[in-house]
Amino acid sequence: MTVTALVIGPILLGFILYALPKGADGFARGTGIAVAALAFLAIALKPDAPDASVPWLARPFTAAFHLGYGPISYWVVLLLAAVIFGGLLAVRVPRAREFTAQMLVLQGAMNGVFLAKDLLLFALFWDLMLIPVFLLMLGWGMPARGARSRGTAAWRYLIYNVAGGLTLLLATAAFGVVSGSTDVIGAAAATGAIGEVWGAWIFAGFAFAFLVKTPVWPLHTWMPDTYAELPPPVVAAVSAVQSKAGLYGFIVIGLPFLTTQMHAAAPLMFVLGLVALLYGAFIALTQDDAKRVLAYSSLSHLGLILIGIFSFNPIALAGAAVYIIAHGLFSAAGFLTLGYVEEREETRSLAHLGGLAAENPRLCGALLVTALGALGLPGLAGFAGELLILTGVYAAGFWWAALVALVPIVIAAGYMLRLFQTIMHGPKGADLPERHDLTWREGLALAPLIVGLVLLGINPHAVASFALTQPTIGVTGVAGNR
Amino acid sequence: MIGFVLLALAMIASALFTVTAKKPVYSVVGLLANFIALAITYLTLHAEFLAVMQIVVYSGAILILFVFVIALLSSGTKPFEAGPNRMPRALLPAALFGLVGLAAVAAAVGGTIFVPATIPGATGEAGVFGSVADFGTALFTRNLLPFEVTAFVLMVAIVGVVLLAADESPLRAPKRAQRESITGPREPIAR
Amino acid sequence: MSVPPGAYVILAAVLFFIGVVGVIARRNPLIQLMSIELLFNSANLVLVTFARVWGNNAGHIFAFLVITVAAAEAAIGLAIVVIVFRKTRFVDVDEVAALKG
Amino acid sequence: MSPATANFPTAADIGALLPATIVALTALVALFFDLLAPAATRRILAVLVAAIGLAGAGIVLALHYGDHTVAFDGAFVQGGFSTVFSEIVVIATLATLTLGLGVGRDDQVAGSTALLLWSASGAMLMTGASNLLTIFLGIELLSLGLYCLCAISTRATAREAALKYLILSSMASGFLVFGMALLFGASGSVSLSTLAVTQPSVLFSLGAGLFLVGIAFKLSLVPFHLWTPDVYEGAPLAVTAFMSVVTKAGTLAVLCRFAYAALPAQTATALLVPVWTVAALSMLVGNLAALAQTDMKRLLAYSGVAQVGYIVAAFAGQSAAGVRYGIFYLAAYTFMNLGAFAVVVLMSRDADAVVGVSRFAGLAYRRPWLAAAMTFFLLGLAGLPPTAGFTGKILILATTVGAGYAWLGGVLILGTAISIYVYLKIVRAMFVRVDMAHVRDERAPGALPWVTVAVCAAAVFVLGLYPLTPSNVLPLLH
Amino acid sequence: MHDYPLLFVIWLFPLIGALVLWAFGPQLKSLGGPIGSAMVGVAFVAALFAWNDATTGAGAHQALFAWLPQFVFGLQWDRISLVWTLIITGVGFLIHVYSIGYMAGDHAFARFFAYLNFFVFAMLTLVLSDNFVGLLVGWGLVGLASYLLIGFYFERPSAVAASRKAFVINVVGDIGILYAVFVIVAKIGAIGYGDVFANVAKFSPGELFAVCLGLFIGCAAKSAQVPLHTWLPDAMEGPTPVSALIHAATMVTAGVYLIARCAPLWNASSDARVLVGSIGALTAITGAILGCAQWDIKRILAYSTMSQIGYMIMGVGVGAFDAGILHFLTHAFFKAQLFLGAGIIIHNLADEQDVRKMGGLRRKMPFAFAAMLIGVLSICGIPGFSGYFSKDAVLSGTLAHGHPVMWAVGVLTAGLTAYYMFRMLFVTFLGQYRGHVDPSELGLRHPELAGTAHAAHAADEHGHAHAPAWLMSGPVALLMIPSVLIGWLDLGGDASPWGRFFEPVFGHFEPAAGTPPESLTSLVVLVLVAAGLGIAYARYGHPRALIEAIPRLREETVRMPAALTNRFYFDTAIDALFVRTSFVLGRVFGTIVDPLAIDAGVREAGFSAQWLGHLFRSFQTGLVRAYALALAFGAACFALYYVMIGAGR
Repeated sequence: MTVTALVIGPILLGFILYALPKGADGFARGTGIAVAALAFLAIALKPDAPDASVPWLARPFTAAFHLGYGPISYWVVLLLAAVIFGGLLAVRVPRAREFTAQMLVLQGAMNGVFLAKDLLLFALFWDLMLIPVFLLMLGWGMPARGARSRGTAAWRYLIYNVAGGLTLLLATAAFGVVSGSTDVIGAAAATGAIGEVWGAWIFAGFAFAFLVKTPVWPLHTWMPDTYAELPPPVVAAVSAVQSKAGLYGFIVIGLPFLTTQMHAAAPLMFVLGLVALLYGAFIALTQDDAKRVLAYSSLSHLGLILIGIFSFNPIALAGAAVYIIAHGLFSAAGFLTLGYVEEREETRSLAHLGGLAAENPRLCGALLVTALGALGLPGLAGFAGELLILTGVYAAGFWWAALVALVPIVIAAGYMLRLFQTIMHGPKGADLPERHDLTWREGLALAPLIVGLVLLGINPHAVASFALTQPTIGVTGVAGNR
Repeated sequence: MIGFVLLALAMIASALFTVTAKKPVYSVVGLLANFIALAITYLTLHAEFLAVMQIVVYSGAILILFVFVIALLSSGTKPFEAGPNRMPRALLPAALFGLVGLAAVAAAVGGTIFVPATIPGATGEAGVFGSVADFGTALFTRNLLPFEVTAFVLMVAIVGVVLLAADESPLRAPKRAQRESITGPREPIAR
Repeated sequence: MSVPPGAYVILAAVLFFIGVVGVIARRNPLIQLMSIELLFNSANLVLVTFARVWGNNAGHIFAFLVITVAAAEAAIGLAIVVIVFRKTRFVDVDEVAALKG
Repeated sequence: MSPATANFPTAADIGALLPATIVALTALVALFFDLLAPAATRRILAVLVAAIGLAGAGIVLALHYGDHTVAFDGAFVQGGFSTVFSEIVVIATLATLTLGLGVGRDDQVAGSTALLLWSASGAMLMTGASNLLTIFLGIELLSLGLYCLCAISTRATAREAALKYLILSSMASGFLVFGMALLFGASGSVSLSTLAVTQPSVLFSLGAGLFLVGIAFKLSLVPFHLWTPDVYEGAPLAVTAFMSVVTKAGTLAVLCRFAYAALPAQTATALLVPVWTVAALSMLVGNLAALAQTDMKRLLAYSGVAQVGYIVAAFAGQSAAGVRYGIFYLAAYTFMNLGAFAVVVLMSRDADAVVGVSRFAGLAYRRPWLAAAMTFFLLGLAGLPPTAGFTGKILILATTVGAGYAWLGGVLILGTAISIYVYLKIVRAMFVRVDMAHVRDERAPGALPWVTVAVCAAAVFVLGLYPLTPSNVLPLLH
Repeated sequence: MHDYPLLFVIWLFPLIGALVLWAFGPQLKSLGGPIGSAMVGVAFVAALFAWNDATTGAGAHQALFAWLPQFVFGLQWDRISLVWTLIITGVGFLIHVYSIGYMAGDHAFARFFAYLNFFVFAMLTLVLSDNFVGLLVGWGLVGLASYLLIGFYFERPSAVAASRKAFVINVVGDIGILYAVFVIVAKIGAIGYGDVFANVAKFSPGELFAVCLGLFIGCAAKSAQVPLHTWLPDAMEGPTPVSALIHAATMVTAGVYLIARCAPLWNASSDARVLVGSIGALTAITGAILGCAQWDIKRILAYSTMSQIGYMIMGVGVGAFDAGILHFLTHAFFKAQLFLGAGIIIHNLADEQDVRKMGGLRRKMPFAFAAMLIGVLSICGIPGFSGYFSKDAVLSGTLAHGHPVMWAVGVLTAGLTAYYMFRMLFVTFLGQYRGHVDPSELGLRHPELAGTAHAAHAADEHGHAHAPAWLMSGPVALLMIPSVLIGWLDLGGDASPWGRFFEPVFGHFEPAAGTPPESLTSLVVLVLVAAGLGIAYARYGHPRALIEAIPRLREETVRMPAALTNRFYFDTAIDALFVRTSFVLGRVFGTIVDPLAIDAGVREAGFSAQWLGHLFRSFQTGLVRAYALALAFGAACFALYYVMIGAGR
């Protein structure tokens, strides 16, 4: 019941809000915030909500509207609720009614992706969640000064991701035909259910979709533009949650059902992940658009998670799970904070920004915590993730990968401090308007994320424990006898 | 055999004349010749009723229609003048493709042996294969459905032509035009 | 029957061929329509031939229907030709190419 | 089969043919009422009569649903999938009526409506036609009406469309009939069931080939599609909508029956390869060509080319499932397409307007609901959730892949990828913020198309998501 | 081991203080200082109370939580933790108090103390943790604290740059330790000190060296060992008390702590001992040489710190752990005292830091002079002062462990130390006050000095609402006592209380036969120290030298060799090798590879799709005959195929 409501509720409400008369902006915004908050409470208070399942297709393969919490997805939807809540609470946009409506639809769709226990349903929501982002970018996009015209970025976002979505579709159909059912996510891993012949193609289909969505080098070029142009609440949601869909897919679909193919692809994935790791870090070092710095840092960090997943080591897997949430927390907080900065100073070019700390200590604090979380300050969630992933990768025998992966940690310190200090420190930038410090709304929006960052850093076990239990241990067992 | 060859030559010649003639009127004549030859061929094939139909319907109705329209259109100042040819080299590929098709048919025919059924009785005898009686029985029993459908096909033709024609006559008041549509110009087709 | 049926079919094919070329090569809509009539007639010839071969008068029925349809088609076609070309200066299908792309 | 054994049609025969008959006769009723009706009410009256007739036919069909009658000595089959195809035809015709209340001026409406109904009855005849004569007559009855309907407009382009349609379609009919003649020659019979047991020969395969040329033309599969955009663009809006669905429905039924029931088992696979090929071509070329279009009707025409490609792909391998999913997608396409057309109608003064894609600029900020509906339909056509288009695509993919035609599935995906550009280009236009100054916004006089929009949207959504599998709805193929 | 909640008091009180001050700083205003000091004081007292529990047996332990089964956290309370905790909280407390005076009136008064408290908390985390990951956490947090405090005056670009540099270099150290953790977990599967040290045998020599190397990279970055030392001099951008606490007394000695803590590993790996010992020696001499070339009083002290830490690392590196720790202890006191003394001077001279512009301060600030003098005597190892004992212990330790070269370097360094420390003392306190002499006459062209001094003026000219003097002099006075006396603990070698204190931890070490006696070391050192002192006096202290001080200083400034002014080009090299390279790579990737190489493919695909679209469009000529032709073409193709199929059968 709860899970169904989590998916259907926001979408329905979204359409209802869309139907409201023009004037109802304030009301719509309030409703949106309330819905997000309710969702958050519902998830947090009822972690053991039962699955909901309604039969769907019977031929050519069985499929069902099957929704339910999984070990990772539970935390992801919780995170998403927090992000949406914060985004709607903090940021004021024109035409708030339509905006809120589409945000809610987005939330519902993403919840669907992560709660779907049926592959077909997963694919359905996967494609569905692209649409609101596309529309939001068209209607509320904020291109940087001198950037290409609005719509270009939206276009790239859509083309890339729909291409991925289609291969996902094909792979899903093939999976269904071959295995007879798509209602498999979270079920006992029937390793070898997919034959060698089909497996390769099916895995290719899934992998392409997942890599595009994450994104992983070299399929990432849609991402910086998109992140830079999306309005803060949306980019927070997209970078925090949507970008995890691919990695999540690797974990819940790849590991249990396409194990052999995953192992076959591991070397390639390691290379891609490492390249992304370094590549993103280096570029982040030199970007002038603050949001693009974060975007490229995401590219780097997600590459790390990819490595963690493909090392088939329980510790690394645990780390991946932790880092999935951790990255969600600090990237969401980061984009929101940068949103505040841009809202105040009407620019996000590091060349123009500077010295805000003197007037806005609270804003400075928020950005500092975010930056520290992103650069993996020991004690925060990011560090826990990094440490576990790399330890696992090293223990799994990929010592070289672990060594290479250490370098970006230093670079991360470089670009994150560059970002933070250029905005906040130094002499006050010229022709920057004087603005009030963080409002309580904005603070409240960030609070859950920052608290989460600390708590998860102290106790990653909550998120990671599943990795040390069945069935993934079986998978790593396979990895073991390599 | 000789007869067939003569007929074939006549048909091909008339057909060629039809498609190559300068003026549509000549084409009509050519087509008429072609139809007549075809009708005769039908007779050699035990299809006397069809031969009659061929003459009556085609030569009687359709060709007259063509003439009618030619007359209607050439009421203009410069009848049937053609503009610049925008596909001057269309003939060659057309012929090429056509020949391919022709070759295909030839191959198909060459590849099969036909054992013609023996028909009791000669053409013109009552009740024999292809006679009116034989044809009628078939038409009104097993093939009643197609026959009924043709009625509607003709209805479509009538109403359609009337609509188009009515559309063409700006002088006529709409109401009367509609009246006409049911009663008026049925002649061209009914004839 | 003395003449081999194949001969009839090939004859029909030739007529058909002529018809097709006529439609493509001629620009006068009326002649194009007549070429189309040729197509139908060649088909009819084949039908009648095979009706004779199999001794099955379904072929005759079919040919009859084709004739009827051809009549209707000619009627409508001519009507359309009239309304299209009444006002135009040339009676030439190459002149009506406003729709393209 | 000598005349002696011939039997006059029985009540069963008539009953089987009843739906088509009702539709055909309704046309006469409409014409008759039109004589008596006062000028003011002719339009509404004609449409009303037609609607009632169609509704009746629809109900009768629904009653027929599931049963299976071979009527007129095997000339016509009622039941099986023909019922569903007929239903689609009826629904599409009804929808067409709501778009701008018939075609043409007041004094033409009765006639045009009659033609519409006769065309529809022709299509319904095709759905059940199981011998060559019936197929031929059905196709012609359908086409003849459409030639005229295309021309019913004061625009020169409409007449041009009619002329092109007439010449090309007649030529294609020529090929069709010639092919039928050869088939008759090879089998000595005109009934499909006999064809299926004939000894394969060159004559037979050539006949089948020419027959399929005709069919491919009516389905406007590449390379026989060239007429489609011109005719769709020229014809009045309502007629285009009608053509885009009804012609396809009828012809698909014929193709389906021919592919499944009329081919000798040992040669069927080889004989159908060209069909899958042209289907694949259509998916690619249709979508690519649609990329460059600026006129809405034209764009939908090309998209139609591609969509038919998808449906035909479903029949690949003649799997029993394939026909179900093909029909399912056809139904989905019907609703999505008609819905889109209804939106276009709502954006134009009358049912005979030309609508450029540019007219959609910023629509979301002027008429959000219309934009939402259009977005929904376009998403459906693009095969994105939550629409029947998505489900249909999944099913077609599954069945083609399952039937061993994975390459066809791949092409389908590729085509869909291209089509995303096509459809979402319009969505983008609708949602990008523009200055409304230079956008001229027209509105349809009546609100009737809204009904179509609503119904179609509901249908697309429900077909897409409701736990309903086509295999539950459609009886097995007879 | 039973839980020991008292540790929470020691550990968490500073954190509570930090949070309170951070949250309510603006409201608390001037109360911030006392509160912050009190929190640290409480921790100090608690630590004193807990003394016995640390010294009895293996000490006390407090379990915390577990990340994963492999990663269990806890607090550990033994002799090593005890020593460090006492220094951190004790010296920390004094410096807190001092800061109340020093920072009085600063606009971010409370924030400063929040940071200081946070630092103490982080440092305690580092030394109390019972496992490597916990240590790493503390390691990173102290880095953060030092970053925040170096960049405390964030309006100064120089301060911002310095803080970033410090942080990044420290992260380099962090990944070193991270790497060690990989190896440990992969090999032993646990991170607790106890488990690791119990299983040292499991490591192959290579792995063991790898672990030690990783750990030492961490130490090098944190304890400013060559070549990762470049951040330490820049770190003097921070307020003076910060320099005293973090960059002299406590944080920079974390490396010493780590190596002492990991004694079992070092004992097992001779390669590691050589490596660490020699790096320490190298650092000691480098720091000393560079110390001779500085004019900024705080930088002189910074380089001396670096040099002294070199001693400590050398000591613990070669295995003379207790000696190294002793030197850390004494250094913590006298170096803190030196910094605080310097702080008094800087404070009273309105943030003037250039010794050339001082001079003759002996009469102006007698107290400061006394403080500095004692500190200098102690650091130079004048017999009787604490530095003497610890330095000798370290040096003789190296000799005893059989590293004569290191010994020689260390002895040489001792002489240099005497020279540059007294140089500082004389130039600062003797002669005439040169504050209002035109800088050009002194040959002042030192960019960063000019930068800091002026920016400093700009930063807090209102920083001189002079707080009661005792707040600053009191702590200094208190520090004098240990900086003189603490060394005596070591009187008597192994029998000394110090030796006995650490015997249970490091065991008893019997030097190889034939090693020269400790007295020899003392003698040599004394001679060299005397020499250094003499030279310094001749150049800067002698009455004749004092008369012509100004031209002399100018000459020296101008003639200073470039290698020294550029600090042996360490910064230049690092900048060129790593920093610039990264930025270049980033630009190449971001402006060339991304848009042109990767994106191009996609864009081309899009374009070609459009192009094909137009191509197909162009087929639509609108000519009905063309369409008919296409129809015929298609039909021909079909016919061809079907005839073939038919014939093929």
